[in-house]
Amino acid sequence: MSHRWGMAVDLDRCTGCGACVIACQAENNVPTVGEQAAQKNRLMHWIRIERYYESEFPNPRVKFRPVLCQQCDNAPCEPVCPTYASYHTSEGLNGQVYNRCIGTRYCGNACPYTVRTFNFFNPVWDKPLQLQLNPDVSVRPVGVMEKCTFCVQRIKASEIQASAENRELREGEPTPACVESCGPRALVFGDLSDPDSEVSRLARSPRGSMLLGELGTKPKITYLPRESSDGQNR
Amino acid sequence: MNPENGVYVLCSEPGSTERAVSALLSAGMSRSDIVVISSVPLEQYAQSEKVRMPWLVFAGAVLGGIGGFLLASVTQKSYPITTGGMPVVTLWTDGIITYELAMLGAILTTSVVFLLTARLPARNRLPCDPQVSQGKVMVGIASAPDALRNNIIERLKGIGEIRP
Amino acid sequence: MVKTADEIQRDLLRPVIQTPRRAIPAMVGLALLVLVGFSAWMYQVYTGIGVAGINRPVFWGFYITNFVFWIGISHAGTLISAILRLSNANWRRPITRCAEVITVFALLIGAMFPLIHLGRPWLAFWLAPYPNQRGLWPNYRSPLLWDFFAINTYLIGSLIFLMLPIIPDCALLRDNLSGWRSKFYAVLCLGWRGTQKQWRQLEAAMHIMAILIIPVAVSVHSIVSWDFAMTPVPMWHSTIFAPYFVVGAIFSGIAALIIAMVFLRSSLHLEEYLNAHCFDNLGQLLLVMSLLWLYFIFAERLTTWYGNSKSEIDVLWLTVRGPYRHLFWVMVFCNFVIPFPLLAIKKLRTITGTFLASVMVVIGMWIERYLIIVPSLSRKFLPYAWGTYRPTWVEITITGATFCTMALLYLLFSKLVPVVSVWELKAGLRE
Amino acid sequence: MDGGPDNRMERRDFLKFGILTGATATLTACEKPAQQLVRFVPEEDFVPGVASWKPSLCTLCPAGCGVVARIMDGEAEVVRNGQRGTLQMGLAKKLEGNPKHPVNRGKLCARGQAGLQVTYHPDRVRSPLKRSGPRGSGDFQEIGWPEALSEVVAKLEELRSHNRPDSIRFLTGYLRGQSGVLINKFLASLGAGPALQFAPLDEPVLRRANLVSFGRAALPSFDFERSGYVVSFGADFLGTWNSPVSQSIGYGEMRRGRPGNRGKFVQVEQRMSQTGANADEWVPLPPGTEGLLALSLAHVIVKEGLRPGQPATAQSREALEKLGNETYSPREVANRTGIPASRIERLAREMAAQPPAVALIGGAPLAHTNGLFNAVAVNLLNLVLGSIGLPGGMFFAPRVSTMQETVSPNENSDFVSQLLAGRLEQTEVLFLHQANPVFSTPPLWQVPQTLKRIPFLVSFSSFIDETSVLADVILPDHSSLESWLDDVPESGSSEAVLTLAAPAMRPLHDTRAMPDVLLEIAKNLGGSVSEALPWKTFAEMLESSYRQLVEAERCDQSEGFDKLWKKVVDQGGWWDGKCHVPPLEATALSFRAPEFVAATFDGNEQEFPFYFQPYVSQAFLDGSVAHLPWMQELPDALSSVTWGSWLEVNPQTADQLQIRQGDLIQVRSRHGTLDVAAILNPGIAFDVVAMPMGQGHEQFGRYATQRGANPMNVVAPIQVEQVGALAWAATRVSLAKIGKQVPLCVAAGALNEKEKDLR
Repeated sequence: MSHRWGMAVDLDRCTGCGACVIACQAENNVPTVGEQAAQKNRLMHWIRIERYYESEFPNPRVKFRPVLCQQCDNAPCEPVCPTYASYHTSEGLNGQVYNRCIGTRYCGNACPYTVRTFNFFNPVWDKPLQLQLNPDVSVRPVGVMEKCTFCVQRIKASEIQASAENRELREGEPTPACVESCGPRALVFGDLSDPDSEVSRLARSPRGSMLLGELGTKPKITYLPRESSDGQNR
Repeated sequence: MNPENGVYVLCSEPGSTERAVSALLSAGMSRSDIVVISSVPLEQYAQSEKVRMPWLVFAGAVLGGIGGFLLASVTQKSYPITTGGMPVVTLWTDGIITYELAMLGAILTTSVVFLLTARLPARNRLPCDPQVSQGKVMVGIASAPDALRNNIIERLKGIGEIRP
Repeated sequence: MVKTADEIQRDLLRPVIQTPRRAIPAMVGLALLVLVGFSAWMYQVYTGIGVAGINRPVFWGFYITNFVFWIGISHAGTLISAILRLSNANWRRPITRCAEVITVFALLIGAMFPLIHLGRPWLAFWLAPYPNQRGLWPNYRSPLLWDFFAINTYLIGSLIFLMLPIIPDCALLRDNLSGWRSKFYAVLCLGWRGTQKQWRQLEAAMHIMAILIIPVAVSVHSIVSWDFAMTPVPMWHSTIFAPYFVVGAIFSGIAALIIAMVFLRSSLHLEEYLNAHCFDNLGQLLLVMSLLWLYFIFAERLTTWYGNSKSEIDVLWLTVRGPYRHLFWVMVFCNFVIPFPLLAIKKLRTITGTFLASVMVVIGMWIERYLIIVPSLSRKFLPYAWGTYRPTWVEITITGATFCTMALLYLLFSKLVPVVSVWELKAGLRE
Repeated sequence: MDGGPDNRMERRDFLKFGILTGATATLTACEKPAQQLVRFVPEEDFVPGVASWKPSLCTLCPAGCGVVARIMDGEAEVVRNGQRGTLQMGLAKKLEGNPKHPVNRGKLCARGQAGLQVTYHPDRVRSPLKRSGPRGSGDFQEIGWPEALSEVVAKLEELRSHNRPDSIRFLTGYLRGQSGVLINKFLASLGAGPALQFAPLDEPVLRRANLVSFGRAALPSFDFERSGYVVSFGADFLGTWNSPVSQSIGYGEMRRGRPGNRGKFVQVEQRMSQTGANADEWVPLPPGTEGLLALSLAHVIVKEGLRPGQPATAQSREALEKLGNETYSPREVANRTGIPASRIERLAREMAAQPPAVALIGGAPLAHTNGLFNAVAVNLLNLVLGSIGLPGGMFFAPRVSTMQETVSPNENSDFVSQLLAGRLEQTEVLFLHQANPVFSTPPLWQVPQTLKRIPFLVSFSSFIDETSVLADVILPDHSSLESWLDDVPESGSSEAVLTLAAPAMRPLHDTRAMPDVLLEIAKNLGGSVSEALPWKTFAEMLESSYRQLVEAERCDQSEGFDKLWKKVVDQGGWWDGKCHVPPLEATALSFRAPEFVAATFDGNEQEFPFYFQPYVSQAFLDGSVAHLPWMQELPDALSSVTWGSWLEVNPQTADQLQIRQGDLIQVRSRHGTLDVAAILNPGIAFDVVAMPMGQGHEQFGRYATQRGANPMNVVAPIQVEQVGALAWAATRVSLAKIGKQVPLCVAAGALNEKEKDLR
């Protein structure tokens, strides 16, 4: 049976430590762009931790929110691509075929979460840093859009492994790099088509909500908000 | 018919054009044989034959539209692409392609029909006289039957200079 | 005073028969500027699209602005001349051709920009549906594909619409020139003689073309607007966009036409033909469009403001009050506040008046396109991902070069073919 | 995985052959060096394209997390006995937490994962270097290992012959595990003094306090999984402090691990840290008064008899009586801290009502002049809360008797006190290892000048940094992935843990592991020295140490030592698997009653209106990982800045000074100035300015050099009373606009999520 990969983000666990950001960068050969590009808002991270101040000193409140591709069931990025570079995979992921991309950047505009990144130049790794590149993930050339894939290479690997041992996938496999690294287990990944998986249970939680759900994009990521405490300066 | 048989008269002012035409008629030529060449359209001498252009254009539009629809829908099917259950063909968007190609069909038909009916590009079947561009009007017969030839020339004398 | 057919012919053919002084240096100068722009583009292709100022989230900037702008300009022509032909307005005769020329060239330039803005321009042909080994077929759900078809149709259509009435004038040139030039035009005129049959077919064809070209033009700019309206981006995702864009397009188109006419009449001594009467009429048209434009932008902003959804209101205030407010109010002044009196008051609706108004409108409309594209992108839904946009020298150079391209092409054309249709003017005398 | 000896023999021949053909090839090939590369014969067996995971150890911070490295084959440019060439070898592609490791349980922080880039860093020292220019010029020339070693040996010989072994010193960061043992054994055998230690991230004040309170100079561990209430006094325990990964894991469980029972978390600090940002309640107070608040909370709990039963010794009873003292009554403390008495009482009652409650302290509160008071006060609060050595409370990780855990420096081995006592003056040879004191000490301590006065400096550094640039000889160490490692995590685990790692991959460059180099030097010195260090390699030493361990711990040896050794190597360490929170021995609760001492600050309030608070940066720690591009480009949790450093100013304060975000500010203290860009931070007190440590390197690879500013340039050289550690949070500064805007890389497009920014 086909899977429906999804994620749950428990903001009450997330500490904003940034481990997921580097985990993703290392796993997916996401280039570092350097200072000049960073000044121009050209960071390439596939997952970012949004930081929002909600009030000021002496009672500052901060909200952290990891934002990655929401793998929408009804993704605005897909239909607008003239060359089917961004398309819907049979497992419901928002795929991105780098070789088909001609760089209209239309998908980037259409995505309400601004989680698609663009190769404004050819990526460079000062030798011998290129040795760190993950052979399972292609390196993207200039002019190509890229985005979070839910570590599709890991998904495929464990599916192949499972079929080799002719068994179903177990809970906890596959695991994207970001989820793997998350200390407080704020990120939970799994198969939404299996009602008993942890992610399904969290997705059903009354705390759960979708990011920008009102846009009708039907994201596959559920956000569980942080418990707001009353205890400020009674 | 060979160009040598053509008989024409150059008229400098509207009146003479009128006389030339009547002269040819009286010489027994039918209106449809008479050729009036001018540097601007002269409605009164235009043969009142049917213009079928609109119908042809409409046909062209229909063809273009059908072509557009097939291009958009059928050919997509012939290139199977994984879309995870997302539609490949949507009528709404095919509508746009269909529309654009229908208009293209109409436009192309128009120009083609024009070229055909106006016999363009043309071999030099008819004489070409720079004076026409100076505003003169050339009236005559594309190919005069040898029997009538001299008679016609007779009648046209005095209206203007005769060609060839 | 009314000119005779011969005078008309002499005046109008003069620029073609003997090259006007100052034309050659002007052409060379423009050509150089175009070359500069082109090399800037090549530099971008070589180094990577990153040399432009675009970033995340502002993935579209100057290039798409220019695309919309030039496609808008292209509505000048054809639409005006088509409408005027159908309504058989006599004052159309001297201006139809200048208008149609603008259309063709503006379209060519506008259609360049989607290529220029691509991340991998060398793969642009993947947009075209043709049997291929990639096992790929373009996605007809993408508005860019619609653009591809609409622009092609419009380009072919307006080209034919321009060429048909040129044929008899080429015949004229054939007869008025000698040597190779005469032969050259003999080829161009396809052996046109001027029999009444030909004349009749020509007029019939032009009539049908005029009917066809109008809906095409409308569809083209509607589709350009849908490039934006189809995405859930604040203040893009709006049903008003199609008509809004079409009106804007005609608006800027007329302005461009007026500017072109002013240059033509002075440089080619066509004062008697492109006379105050034409400008007065066009001025009134421009006035109507200006009011329509105001109506549309008001309707658009009112709905947004009243709807008061967070993301949309963010963008609205960003443009009206925020960092973009200066541009916004410049736009309002250029598109309405200044043109309105110039065009509304009969005394001011002189050639200079309409010219000034038109320059304002062209500037204003360019800014409008910019303000439609950039602020919305820089303020999408998640504030953490908000950004800003600043163009680089590459974008500015290329943009500037396209205006030179327009001027150059226009100059070359006016040297090749009488920019005022001789036979139509002559025919006009008889009424 | 290597085949039998004969097989290996065969390989070596291949290798020779490979080089030969390569050489001949170069003779025929044209002169381009690229074409002179030799292709070596692979040294190991691997299935192309198939990944294997090998255990290793993260050495970037003292937490000592176990990691696993994903190894896949690849083409690398390497150096083998002096010859450059390409080699098909197993390469580390990704670092992740070791799932079996009790400290980080399969999780790993951002820095730990970026550790991969240390190995592949383009600016690594690729072969031994000899200084060719004046000290600090950075001019070095490559030399071979024999030459380098003979130089060092000669120097040592000379000193021993002149009978001045005491003039040989060794400076390192942490002395932990067998490498620590080896270093000290080496020094002892030479007759030199103990190794000097300099570790800015270490918490000497806390160690001292724990020694005072519990008789153990160790860092504490916490059982957050089972805590009901956590009060943290300035400790960034989710980001950088102590054992952040294990603490984060516990934190997550405390929040959501027990349905219906969400633990509450209160953070006490002046500048909202990444950890503070997660607090349910954030309590700002004047710097240096943290201890008072802690005691006041304890005071309330005792007064109102809310205290759960806890065995108490005579001293601790006496200490509790002292708590009754009015100085610690909420009213009094409210005056000093500005926190309403009602709030103090409320917090105290909440704590008592949600047991088990635990308090911890770290960071700035320990870096005030009265840091020791603050720390002891928090220990006392824990005593009052009854959270010591009990589930949900604080405890000390169990020890393995035979293994050397972190040696807390005494005044003979503490670099700073030795430095300030002028004891380094008569040093002739100084070995530098894993320490960059030039960068992490205030200029007034004159570390570079002192080092320059030492005739012979030997560095084991893999990078040219502010300290190693002064060295006469650099003997580049392997990266952690290339070498045998062992470590004894001091905290973060409730079971005894020893981490051990075999090399995850072969070395890339012409480098050697520091312990092996020491052993080789000893061999060359011969005599008593080589007798004292009988092992041929460090790996051998490790193995023998584990033999002792097996004896001492009376492990089941039914399947023989080799099996057990293999298991240890395969799983990346040894842990007893008995998971428990060990109760502290009775002696542990022998408190000395804390005497309140007020914090003093350098610089008067009128001239220097702002408290200057450096903090350990989320990306760079103390600056030791600033050279990794991934870290440079990781947006800071709160400021979201990349590729730079900044000064955090409260927006209201900024308004008064007409400072806008990005303005270049001159920060001036009595001891120095620095220029840095301003960032508006709504989470910082009006009279406090904060700045991340770690940037402003003079020398540290292409990604960190000359980037941002180093807060140490303004930090006053004053010390924590009774401890002597640098009180880096005890400086006052003034701000002045320079009138220049700096293009900061701020990732966040907005401060908040509402219609408009907060101000």
